[in-house]
Amino acid sequence: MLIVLLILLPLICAGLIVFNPKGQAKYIATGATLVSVVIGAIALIQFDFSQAALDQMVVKAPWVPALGLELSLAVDSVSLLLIALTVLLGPICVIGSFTAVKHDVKTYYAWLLVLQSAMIGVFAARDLVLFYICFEFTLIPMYILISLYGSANRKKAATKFFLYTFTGSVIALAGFVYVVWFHASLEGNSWTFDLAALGESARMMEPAQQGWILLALLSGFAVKVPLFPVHTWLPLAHTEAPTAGSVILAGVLLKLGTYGIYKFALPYAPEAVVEYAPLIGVLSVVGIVYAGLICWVQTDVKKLVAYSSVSHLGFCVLGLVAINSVGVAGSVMYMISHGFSTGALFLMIGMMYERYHTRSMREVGGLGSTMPVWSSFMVFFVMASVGLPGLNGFVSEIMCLMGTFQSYGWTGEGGAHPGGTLGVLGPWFAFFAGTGMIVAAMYLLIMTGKMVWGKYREPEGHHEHDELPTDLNAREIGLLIPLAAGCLIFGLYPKPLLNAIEAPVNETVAYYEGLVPVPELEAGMTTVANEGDHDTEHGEGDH
Amino acid sequence: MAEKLASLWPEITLFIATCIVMVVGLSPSAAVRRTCGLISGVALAAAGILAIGTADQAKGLMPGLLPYAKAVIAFVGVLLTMLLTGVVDRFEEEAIEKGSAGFDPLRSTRGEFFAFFLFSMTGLMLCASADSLIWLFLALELTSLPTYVMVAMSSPRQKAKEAAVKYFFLGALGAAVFLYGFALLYGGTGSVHLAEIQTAIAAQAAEGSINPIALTGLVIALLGIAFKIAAVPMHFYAADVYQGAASPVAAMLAFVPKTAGFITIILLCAAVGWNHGPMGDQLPEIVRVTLWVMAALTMIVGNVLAWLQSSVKRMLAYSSVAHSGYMLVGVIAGPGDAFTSSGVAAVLFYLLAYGIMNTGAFAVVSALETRQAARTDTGELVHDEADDINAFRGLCRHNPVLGWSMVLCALSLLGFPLTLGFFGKLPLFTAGIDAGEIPLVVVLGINSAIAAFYYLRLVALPLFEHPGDEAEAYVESPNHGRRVVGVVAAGGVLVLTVLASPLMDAAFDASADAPLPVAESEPPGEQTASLD
Amino acid sequence: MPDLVVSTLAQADFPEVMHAITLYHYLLVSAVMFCLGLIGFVTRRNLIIMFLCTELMFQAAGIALIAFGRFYLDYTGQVFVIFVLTVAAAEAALALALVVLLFRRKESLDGTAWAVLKG
Amino acid sequence: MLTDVMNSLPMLTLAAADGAKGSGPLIESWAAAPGWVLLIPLLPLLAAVLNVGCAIAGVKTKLPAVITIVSLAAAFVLTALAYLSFSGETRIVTGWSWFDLSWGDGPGQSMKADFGFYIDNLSLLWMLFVTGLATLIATYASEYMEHDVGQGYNRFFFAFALFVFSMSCLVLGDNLLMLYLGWEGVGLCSYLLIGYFYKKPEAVAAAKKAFIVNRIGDLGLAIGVFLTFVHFGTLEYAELFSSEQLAGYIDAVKAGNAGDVPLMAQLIPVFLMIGAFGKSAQFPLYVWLPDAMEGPTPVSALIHAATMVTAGVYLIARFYPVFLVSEWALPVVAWIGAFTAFLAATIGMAQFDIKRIMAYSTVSQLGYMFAGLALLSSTGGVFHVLTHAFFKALLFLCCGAVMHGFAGQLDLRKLSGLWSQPGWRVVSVGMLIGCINLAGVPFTAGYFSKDMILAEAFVTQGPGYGLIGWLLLLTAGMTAYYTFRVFFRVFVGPVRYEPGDDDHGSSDHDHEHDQSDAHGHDGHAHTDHAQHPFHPHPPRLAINGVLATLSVLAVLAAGLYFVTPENKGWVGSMLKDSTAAQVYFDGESDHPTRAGLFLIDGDAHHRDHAHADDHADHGEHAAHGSFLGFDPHKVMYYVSAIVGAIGIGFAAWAHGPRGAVSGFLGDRTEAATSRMDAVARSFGPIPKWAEHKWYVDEFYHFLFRAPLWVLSHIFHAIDKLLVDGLVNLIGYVPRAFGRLAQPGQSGVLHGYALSMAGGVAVILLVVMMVAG
Repeated sequence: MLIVLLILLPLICAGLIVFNPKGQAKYIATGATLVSVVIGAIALIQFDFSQAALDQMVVKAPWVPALGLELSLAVDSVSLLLIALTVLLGPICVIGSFTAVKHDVKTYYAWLLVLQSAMIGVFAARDLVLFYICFEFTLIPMYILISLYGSANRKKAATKFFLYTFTGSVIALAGFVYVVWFHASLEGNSWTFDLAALGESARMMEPAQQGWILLALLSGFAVKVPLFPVHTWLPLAHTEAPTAGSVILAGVLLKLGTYGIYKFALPYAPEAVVEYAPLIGVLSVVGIVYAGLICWVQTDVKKLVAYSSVSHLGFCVLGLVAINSVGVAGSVMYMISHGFSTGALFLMIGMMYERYHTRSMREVGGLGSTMPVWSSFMVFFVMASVGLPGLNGFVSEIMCLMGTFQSYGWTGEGGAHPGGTLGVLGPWFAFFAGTGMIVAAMYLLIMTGKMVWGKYREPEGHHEHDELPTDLNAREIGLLIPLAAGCLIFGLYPKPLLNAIEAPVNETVAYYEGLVPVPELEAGMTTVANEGDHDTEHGEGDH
Repeated sequence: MAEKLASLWPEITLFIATCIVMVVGLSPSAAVRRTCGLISGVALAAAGILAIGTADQAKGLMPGLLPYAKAVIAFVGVLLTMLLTGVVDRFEEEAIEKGSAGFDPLRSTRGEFFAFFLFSMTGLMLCASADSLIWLFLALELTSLPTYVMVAMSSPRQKAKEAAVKYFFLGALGAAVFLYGFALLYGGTGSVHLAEIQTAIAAQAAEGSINPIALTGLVIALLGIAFKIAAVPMHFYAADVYQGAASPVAAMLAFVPKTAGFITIILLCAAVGWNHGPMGDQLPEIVRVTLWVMAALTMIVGNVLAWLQSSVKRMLAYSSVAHSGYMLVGVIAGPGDAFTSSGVAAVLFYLLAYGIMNTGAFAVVSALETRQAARTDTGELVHDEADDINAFRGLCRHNPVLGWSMVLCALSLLGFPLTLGFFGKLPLFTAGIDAGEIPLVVVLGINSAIAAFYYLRLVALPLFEHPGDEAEAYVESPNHGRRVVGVVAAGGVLVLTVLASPLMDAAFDASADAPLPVAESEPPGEQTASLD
Repeated sequence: MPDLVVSTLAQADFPEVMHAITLYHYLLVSAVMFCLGLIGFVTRRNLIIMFLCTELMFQAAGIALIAFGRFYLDYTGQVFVIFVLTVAAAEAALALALVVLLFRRKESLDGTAWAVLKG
Repeated sequence: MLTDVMNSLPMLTLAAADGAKGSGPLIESWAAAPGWVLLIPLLPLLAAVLNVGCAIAGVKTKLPAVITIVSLAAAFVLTALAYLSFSGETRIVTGWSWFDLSWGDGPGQSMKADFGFYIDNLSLLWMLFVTGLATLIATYASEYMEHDVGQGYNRFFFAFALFVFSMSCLVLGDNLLMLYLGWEGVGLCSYLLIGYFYKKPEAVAAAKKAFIVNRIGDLGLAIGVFLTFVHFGTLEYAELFSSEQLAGYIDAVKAGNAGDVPLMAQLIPVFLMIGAFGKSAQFPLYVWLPDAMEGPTPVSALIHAATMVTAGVYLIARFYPVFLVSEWALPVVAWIGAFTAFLAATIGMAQFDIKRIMAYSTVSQLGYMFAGLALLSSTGGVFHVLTHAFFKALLFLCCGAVMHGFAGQLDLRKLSGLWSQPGWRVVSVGMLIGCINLAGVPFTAGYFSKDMILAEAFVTQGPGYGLIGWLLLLTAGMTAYYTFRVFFRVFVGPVRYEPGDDDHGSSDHDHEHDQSDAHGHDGHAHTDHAQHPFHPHPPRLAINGVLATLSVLAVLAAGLYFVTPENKGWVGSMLKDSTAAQVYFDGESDHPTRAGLFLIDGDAHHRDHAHADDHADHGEHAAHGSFLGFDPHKVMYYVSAIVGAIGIGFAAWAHGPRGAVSGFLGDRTEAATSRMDAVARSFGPIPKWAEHKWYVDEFYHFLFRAPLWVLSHIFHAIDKLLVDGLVNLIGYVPRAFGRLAQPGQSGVLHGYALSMAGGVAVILLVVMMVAG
């Protein structure tokens, strides 16, 4: 019931906003999102984490029985955590827009709330069509937010965003329907869109079928992630979106893609994932380095962070296709932590933009002296984004990389490689992805160097904002503190999160048992060649 | 005879109303004249109710089809009636009201206009009731012939005449083609009765091969009927005619002949049966290939051409072409033992969805007109319709009702989730995949995406732009029926998603009489051939 | 197409008397008429002649119907033709009305003169 | 007494488990440490948090310094207590569980890393000087940074305290991820502190460079961590060092079957080494350290001289057993270390900025430490870490005092005769003590520690180790030269000075001047105070006190060499129970080069080269190297003293006052300067190249940064044109089709009729062909 409430409350409040005077819109929206946070907290408390892999808080209602559709909502720990992230970002986006949004405020807050409902719906849906509907429906509010409240090039950006992701997901729908049909044909023509039931059937598909399904699903989700080379909509959309839009886009919407891969591609097409993981891995790694290097030459700070999202999400996908517990858990952690750090970066850039009306690092910079509070937070979140240990980025990044490293044909001989897992990526993937850490340090520090450090620069004709002080005000600091606290807490004490997602992740990984081919022992890779006489001695030496 | 009549009460009702309207339209009293639209609407509503009421009397090849099809036709017909009000007589009535002209029964066309409309609707309903090729031919012609006239009289502008010319002559060509196909079909089976054709073809199939003349006739008939549904290769007229005709008439053209065409195609295919082919689960290969090629080309050609248009009516016309392509996928898929696997049911449901959303879109188009009336070269006054897409700029700002109606209808046409369009398209996906037509479903998916490109303009321009000079030149038409239709349609695409299930059940019942394929659920492994 | 007809004829068991002029011949005539109509429709510019060409096509179908009716020894084909003629008459009326209307507008019956709407 | 009380305090968590019994795990068992040990890292963290609070509250006093000093002192006291109460048995204390993910019950099927601390002699040794020096330097900084009170003061001490916390995590961490946490944590603090004067572009660039170069090393470390986990199935030291697998490898190496060790295990040290090279500024990743001198001097002293940069040495010492399983890991370290020592010394000789000279000297000395570790003298290496920490911190702080007093002046050409200036005596004496240590003047701490390494270089057999020894010896001479070059130029001679740019931190790094220019500058130098409003302000109590204390400590450090001589000094006694225990040659081995390594349990087979009478044995070993036919252990005392003396003498000749004997009172002559010029000229362009740091930065720029920069632009262009262009092209395809189909819509009736008829015909034909 809590989940239903979480979905309905923003919708109802969006309706209230429409029918109430303009001035009240932001307060209604604030109230709605804050209450959502409380509900989310209650849901977290009520959730039985000892059964984290099970769907809990199940709500089912008939919907379109003719099609086999159900209004089926439930959460496992991964879904619940992502919902928690969504509701947490809710009030931050709303309150963060108080001074930024000047026109059409009712439309703005109403759609922001609708967007929140849709996102929660995506994570909570346990019916494929319901998932798809929510997944697609996130496009509309985002489309409107970018189109109406973005900057100069907003319409092109919004259209590209909409069409790109819509095109991908229509093909994904075909894949979904194929899975549903396959299930129906297995189960005596009983059509259902129930996720759990579908997964079991889907895994019985032939590898070739799974390959096509994977391709279809990826065309929907990879665009959303976005994975190289289908990422080009993102920098545009991010740059043009209003601050709250960017925060939600980076914080949650991109995660719909990785969540989709985690929730559908991995369990539905395991054999195909094993087969194509190297390819996906290569794309991820190329994306990490490629987007990272592109960040380097950006002068638009928002575009830089946008490209950094492309780079970062590469780690996330890499962890997923590592298909071992560390990698997948790292990836889930990445979904959450990226929401905090990159969301915060976008928020901060928005705060700067409100004051200077430019995003160009050529025009504005050296804010350390005039905006010390802003600068301190900036450095903090940059460090979180760089993956500094002790902050959230590190936990997820190192796990993704470690999962990738582990995911290799490690053959344990004589007790060697107990920490390895079977997989198809391996050290080289980890190494090249790891260079992304260096590149990340490069571009983020260059950004910090220009924005925070150095001599103060302001755009021509700059004058003080009439509502906002030079540095952050209490409202803005209040927005950043929860995010900073999240970064710090998840960085220093990620254990509760890890424990929570352990069971569902292990369940997903369990689908892959026996699927990954055990390679022949390669001379030179695991043991120095020249076995022979020494071998026995070595064996003895081990005891 | 009486038994047969029992199922024809809706048509009879409409026919009687037609006669009444013709007479009433000539009345010197303006108040009485004005009841034409009302009478038509009431008659259509009554016909719809009667259709449901006489459901158990239904006869023919697919008796289940009758009540559903007629009810849908009646419902959309009511919407169309509201749109059509005021198309032909607005200036005439205004002049009479101002006293600048007297009522001249010889020049008044109001009665005829509604009469033609009702004739057409009658023909449409008769299509559904048809049990023989003769009946089918007559019903199709009854549907089409009045629409030719309606196009011509819908607007005093030259382009309406041009549209009428093209529509009429090409329509005659199409009619000749399908008539020739009917003749061959009769020749190949020895009967014009659909039921007997069905038996004959089943017998021929059992003997090994279906008479090639029958198959050729069927293919030619389908190609001829492609004109009615505006499918490739008979789609050329569509854009010109829709653009030339007044929007309410264009709305009607997008629904009425298309429905007639699809009902005919379904009936013909049902007569042939979906139990041929190597697996015994599809149409005879030659028919399937015909429809396949038609479907794929129709979707693609419709969408790519729609993309290029800046005229909303042309865009909607080409999109109507594309929608025919989508529905053909359902026809190819054929019936199934559940709604999800029944392509026929999907088509029938889609017809309803399409009727509502497309009428809604045209309603918004027809509700906008130029602020200043202009004179045509023949001296008649006319408020031109908003045709250029820029007329819709910022519509949500200066006319939220119309603007949002347009946005919702466009989203629904685009097949966006949570609208009726999505629920219409989803069964096409499921049925197509169930029938193993995966390449076609992929084409369908890609085309849905292409469609997004141009429908999105209909969403973006009203929603995000500020009305420029061009848009300022347009105001809402004084005929508020059109606004109502827009709102009803926009509401419908949202509200009916909640009621989708009963409607889908009804559509499934309507398709239930189509001959089921022999082996419905074959082992999945063997279906993979099409995937590999 | 002729192959198909021949094979059909081979299957059919029809009376010896028809050997002289067979169904095949009627169908051939019908097909030729249909094609002539089609060609005429495409090539002629005068609207009235174009309409007449469609009539030709209608009648081609009529011949086929009657031939088949005779072949099956029932009246259905002829009944169908009666209806076709009726409809054709209605269409003719419509066509003439339209032609008159158009002629009034443009003083021309050239079909190609009406080409404003395009794209 | 106090320790007992502390021991009875409630413990936060205890991680106690018995190590597996094997044929020779490195750690037999480990026990829980008392919970208060956690306070050692947490106190600096608390200070950091409080300093943030000060910043928020807008404190405009020296409160942050007080907080930091007190907490650091407390941490030092606790460390000392821990040392005093340490029994020799490895102890672990767990704060809280950090990483915890398991996917099975088997070994290696869980990823566990606690926020836990590992107490053994090695970590205690490190923590003792880290906390001790940090306390002293914080005290120094409280005065040094006073001009920034209320502005950057809070920030400075926040980062300072955070650094000590991070360093504690690095050193004390009980697993590889904690090490990594500390590793990057100190990197962050280093970044923040180098960039302290953030309005200076050089400082910002240097901070960035330090972080990024370190990241390269960090990637190596990360891969080392991954490899360790994959190969050994654990990240925790206790499990790793008690694993039978590792013991087995070492047994195999002992038995001469080094080839049996899996390649993956052999690769672990290689990657760890890369991490160490990054953090400890070894070739090729040393380039960040000289630039890091843009930070405030206390930072240079603490982070970039004494503590952080020794993290790499710690890493290798900690993973010494792991390094032993590879045949070529340690030789590579040795060569890199020696080469870096030499390279940095050459650059150091040619610099004019005294802080830079000290920076290159640090790089050079770190090279010694690496070489020492790699040459199987972990005691020597670690001892040098310890002595170097004191004297280099002292040197830096003295430089800092000069900089502080002369408005940021650091150019040795523009300063002279500080010894004779009032108020600079403490600084001068401190500088002298630092210099003699660094130069390796006999009986100083630096002399003993360097000597151990030098001797071992000639003793240990390995690929080209003899050459390493000579290289290190040569470097020792160069070190003596450049050290005293600074001393003679700045502290003795006539009183002359020229103030720096303006305030602290904006030192003049004018490397573009060549020597003749510099000479001209000297001529213009102000000799009369009256002509110039600038007055140098000598250090006050805090700085002088710290300098004095450090001087004393640097001198006393020599005494450690004589504590427990059987273990080669106190450091040896500390190391023998740790993972960095001394490793020896096995005399009976048939493998002449590097075979027969084995680990001893501590006191069994130790070799003590401090006692010359033991060396008789060594002469018999074929494996034992020699120095020109002498036993290196015996002669190295004399050789290194002589080499040092030559270096100092040359410095005196070239830069010293006339008549050095006359107590530093003489005047530096034109003749001396011209002598130096003549010498420099005789080397051709080499001094110039050395001054430009052998153009390594430019080379890196050319080799890495520029290509990457170009590549980034290319990628950006590709992204815009190709990737996005392709997308747009795909978007254009339907439109192109549309354009293709549009001519069909000509609007002409006949055209439509033809198309329809043709379409019907074509479809019929197609259908007939496909299906018929």
